[in-house]
Amino acid sequence: MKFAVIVFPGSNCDIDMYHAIKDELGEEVEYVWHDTESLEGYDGILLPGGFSYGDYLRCGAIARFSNVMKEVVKAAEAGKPVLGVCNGFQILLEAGLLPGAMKRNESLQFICRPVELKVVNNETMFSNVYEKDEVITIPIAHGEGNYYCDEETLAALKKNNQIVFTYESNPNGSLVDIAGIVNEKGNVLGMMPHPERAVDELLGGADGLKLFQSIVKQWRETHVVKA
Amino acid sequence: MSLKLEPSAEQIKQEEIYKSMGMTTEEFAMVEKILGRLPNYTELGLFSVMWSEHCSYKTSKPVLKRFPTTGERVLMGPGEGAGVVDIGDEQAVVFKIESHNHPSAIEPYQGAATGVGGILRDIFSMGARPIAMLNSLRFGELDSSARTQYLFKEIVAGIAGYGNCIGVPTVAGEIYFDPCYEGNPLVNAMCVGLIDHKDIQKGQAKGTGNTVMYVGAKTGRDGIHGATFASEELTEASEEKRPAVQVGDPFMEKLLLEACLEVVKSDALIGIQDMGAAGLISSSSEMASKAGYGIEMNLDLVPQRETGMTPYEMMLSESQERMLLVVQVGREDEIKKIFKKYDLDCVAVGKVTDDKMVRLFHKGEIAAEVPADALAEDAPVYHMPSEEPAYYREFQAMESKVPEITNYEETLVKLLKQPTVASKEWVYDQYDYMVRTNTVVAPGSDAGVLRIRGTRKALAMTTDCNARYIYLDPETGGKIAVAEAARNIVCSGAEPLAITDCLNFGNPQKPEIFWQLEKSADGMSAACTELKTPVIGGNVSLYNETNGTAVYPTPVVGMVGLVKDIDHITTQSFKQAGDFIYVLGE
Amino acid sequence: MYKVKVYVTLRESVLDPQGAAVMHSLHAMSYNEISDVRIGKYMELQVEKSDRPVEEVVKEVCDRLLANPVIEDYRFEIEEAVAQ
Amino acid sequence: MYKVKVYVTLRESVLDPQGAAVMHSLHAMSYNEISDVRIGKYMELQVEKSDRPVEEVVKEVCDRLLANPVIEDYRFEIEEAVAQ
Ligand SMILES: Nc1ncnc2c1ncn2[C@@H]1O[C@H](COP(=O)(O)OP(=O)(O)O)[C@@H](O)[C@H]1O
Repeated sequence: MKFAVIVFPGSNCDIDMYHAIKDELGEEVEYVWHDTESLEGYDGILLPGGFSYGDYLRCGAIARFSNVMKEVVKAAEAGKPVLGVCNGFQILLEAGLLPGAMKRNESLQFICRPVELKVVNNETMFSNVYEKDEVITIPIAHGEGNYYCDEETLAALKKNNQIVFTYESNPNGSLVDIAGIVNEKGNVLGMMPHPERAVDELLGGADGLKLFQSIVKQWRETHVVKA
Repeated sequence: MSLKLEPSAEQIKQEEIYKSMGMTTEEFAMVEKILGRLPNYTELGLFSVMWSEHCSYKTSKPVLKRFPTTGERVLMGPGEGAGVVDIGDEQAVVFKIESHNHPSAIEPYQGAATGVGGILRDIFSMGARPIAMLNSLRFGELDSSARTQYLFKEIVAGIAGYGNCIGVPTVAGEIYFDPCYEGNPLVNAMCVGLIDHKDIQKGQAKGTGNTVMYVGAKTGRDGIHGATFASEELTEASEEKRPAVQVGDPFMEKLLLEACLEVVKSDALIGIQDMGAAGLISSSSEMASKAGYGIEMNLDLVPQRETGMTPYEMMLSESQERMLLVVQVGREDEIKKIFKKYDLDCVAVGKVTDDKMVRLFHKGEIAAEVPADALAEDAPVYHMPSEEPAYYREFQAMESKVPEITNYEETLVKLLKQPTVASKEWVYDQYDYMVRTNTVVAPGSDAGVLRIRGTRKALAMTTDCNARYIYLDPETGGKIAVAEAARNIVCSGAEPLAITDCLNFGNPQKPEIFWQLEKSADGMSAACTELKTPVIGGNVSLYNETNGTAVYPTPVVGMVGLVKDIDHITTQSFKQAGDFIYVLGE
Repeated sequence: MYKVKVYVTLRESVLDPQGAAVMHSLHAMSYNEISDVRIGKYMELQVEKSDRPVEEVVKEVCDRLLANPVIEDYRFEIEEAVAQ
Repeated sequence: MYKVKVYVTLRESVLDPQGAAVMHSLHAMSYNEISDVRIGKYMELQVEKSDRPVEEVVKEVCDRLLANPVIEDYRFEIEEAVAQ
């Protein structure tokens, strides 16, 4: 499987994402600069964390107008897996690929620490290797991860089982403890915690690896002709 | 034109305008002698900043000479942007610590943020990729005033804001609270970078005819030092226009960082230097002087954020996120192409000359013409008188007394409640200490430890300084500071390599203060010699006083150590019940 | 040329963590007469004359970039300015 | 009760990285008629009547908390509002 890590000016978790895929997951991966016109040839699209365009105005607001975002939208429509982590999640929200918006953390402070998440939906292409309700530890590092949407949207998220990860202990004020959601089709996931930072025991844990393995598993099942 | 409002050379001399720029009559006479004529207003400005303590180390030079600065592994000692130490496999570690005390006292968020930005540029202008940040902070007692709490909160937020955005993990540091820092907090930031030997850059302007290029943010009127400009004489309401505080743009710096690290791979690049304190003039004159050449610049070409800037303002501006490059003539386009990818300004503003002069053109006229060495090298050096303070003699004469403890538990709880001793989680939770996924030991242990990807090696790093010890006995305290850092490194499983230091002291013109400075440097030197950890760079911040009272002498030590194998990394916590506990030492 | 002032505020139904924090500090400072604080953005744009009506341009820019309709409202004022 | 609108802007020569980034992006989106963007804060306060004149309270609050005089300027407007 071949992944693209989209690099926006100001992305800073691009390297982490790249190495998680290449070194720990063992799949193919390439960096793709924000002005690229085509994402053909990539099977999975990864939007890494960081501060695209300094997070000026609103997080992700400027990045979503990059050239490459038109291609990301196309890839999402074509059903390819699209994962946005942290700033990547914020960009997906601004681009309208996922519903809702981010507000500043309730504490108004940036928070960096490992947190516990519950896998509330293990039937997505991003979570199928986890157990249902499994509690995993993945680090967060953000100043604006306070997820918000209106009641109607929330009802829809619940009804379609779009909430994938919730915080065990809410760090930022996020609505109903939401840490990660998918789109209705289930192929676009946005999450504030950083699975790519949790792929190596040396750095404190590897609970994030299963997320990437889930993507690969699903892809193999649909794309690789069984012998 | 505001230029016309600048005082004439004669006026400067007669009305002693140089004094308002912090220059003495003797120093002014030296300038007159060097030039063989009176300096104009711009030239006076150049001398006044380049000969300021901050740029010239005119009072601290004799003290810094005492430090051991060489060693088997030292590839580059003090003098360049940062020191460089060999760590094997053709790799090296680059690090330096720097103060941003005064800006942080005025505008804590931006002061701290631009402190982080400045030290980062020192590291990547060497060609190194910054891999970690550390900081050492001092405040008044936390419960003493709302102002102290505000400073604490904002300074931490400023460090976090800049470091997190640019994506360099902040992995260690220290914080002390003491009444002596009430009016004058200390903000020292350290950056550690990693480099391959072949990429090490120097800030030099070599080769007649080569092109001088300006890259990064546009120049504005920010940071032209309050003490070094006579604003009222310039234009009315100019005060309004010249905030002494710079605002940092970490996004711009992230682009500059990535672009510079691409540029250093090009053999078209001859020299590169950060425009830090005293901006364009310090970078240009130092690059020329170091290489034994001169530099000519046309200031009309300098990218400007504001209109009507004078040569004086452009040369002294401390706008952030800028670099000066020297590039092989004819190959400018290769360099421009790299900066264009990041949407950064990259403009040829001048060329290297062979006459060792810094010559500035503005609107078709020569605005300044000064020997580069005179600015960068020939500042007067002062040997300050030094005197043992009375307080020290008193302390020495005192019986040492062991405090009586009746209830151990209560005393322990009390101690743990001291903000200086208590957990600093509230602080480091705001720092992204994991970004770039190399942080093996996060804040909360003895030293931060980062693995070096693709090798079995890791680097351990710490900042330490117990200023109360140094106040009580500067020489012993200086030794203790280095030894504490070394213990933190060793306890992490690393071998200490070298140190960088930031000497935060009061007014050196007071003999007692100068004595503290000398003695603590002696103590640090002795410990560094013994531990084979040379001083490869550092920074001096003097005049840390409020209402005539100095802060404790606070020579912060930043140390880096090498872990040969990641299997050797050790952390502070107890691992399992039943393990033996040993106490080492006396 | 026009000088355009744009005000972006959080929608009324959206809790404003920043406003809440500021109000909290104000009460801690004993400004008890202040009973509500909402924090938004104030932007000043300089817009040159072009073939499109300035209102149209500004509205489009607000809808597309300057405000996020999911949580924010905006309004703007346009003043004709003298070019310098 | 009063409704108070406070506008906080960066002082003229202070660098505005946000404004610069937004302008850059607007140009990338081909809004070339927009020649300058400065971004500040807009706050709405609700102030109850008290024994001190509202102007005095608001000015004090701006000086002490809402604006940072080292890099920012502010102005405000006071409207009498009907309590709901
Ligand atoms: N300003 C800071 N920035 C980052 N980490 C810090 C800072 N201050 C303290 N720490 C971290 O907190 C931990 C405890 O610090 P401290 O209370 O000073 O204890 P000690 O000096 O005994 O290690 C250390 O790991 C240190 O690196």
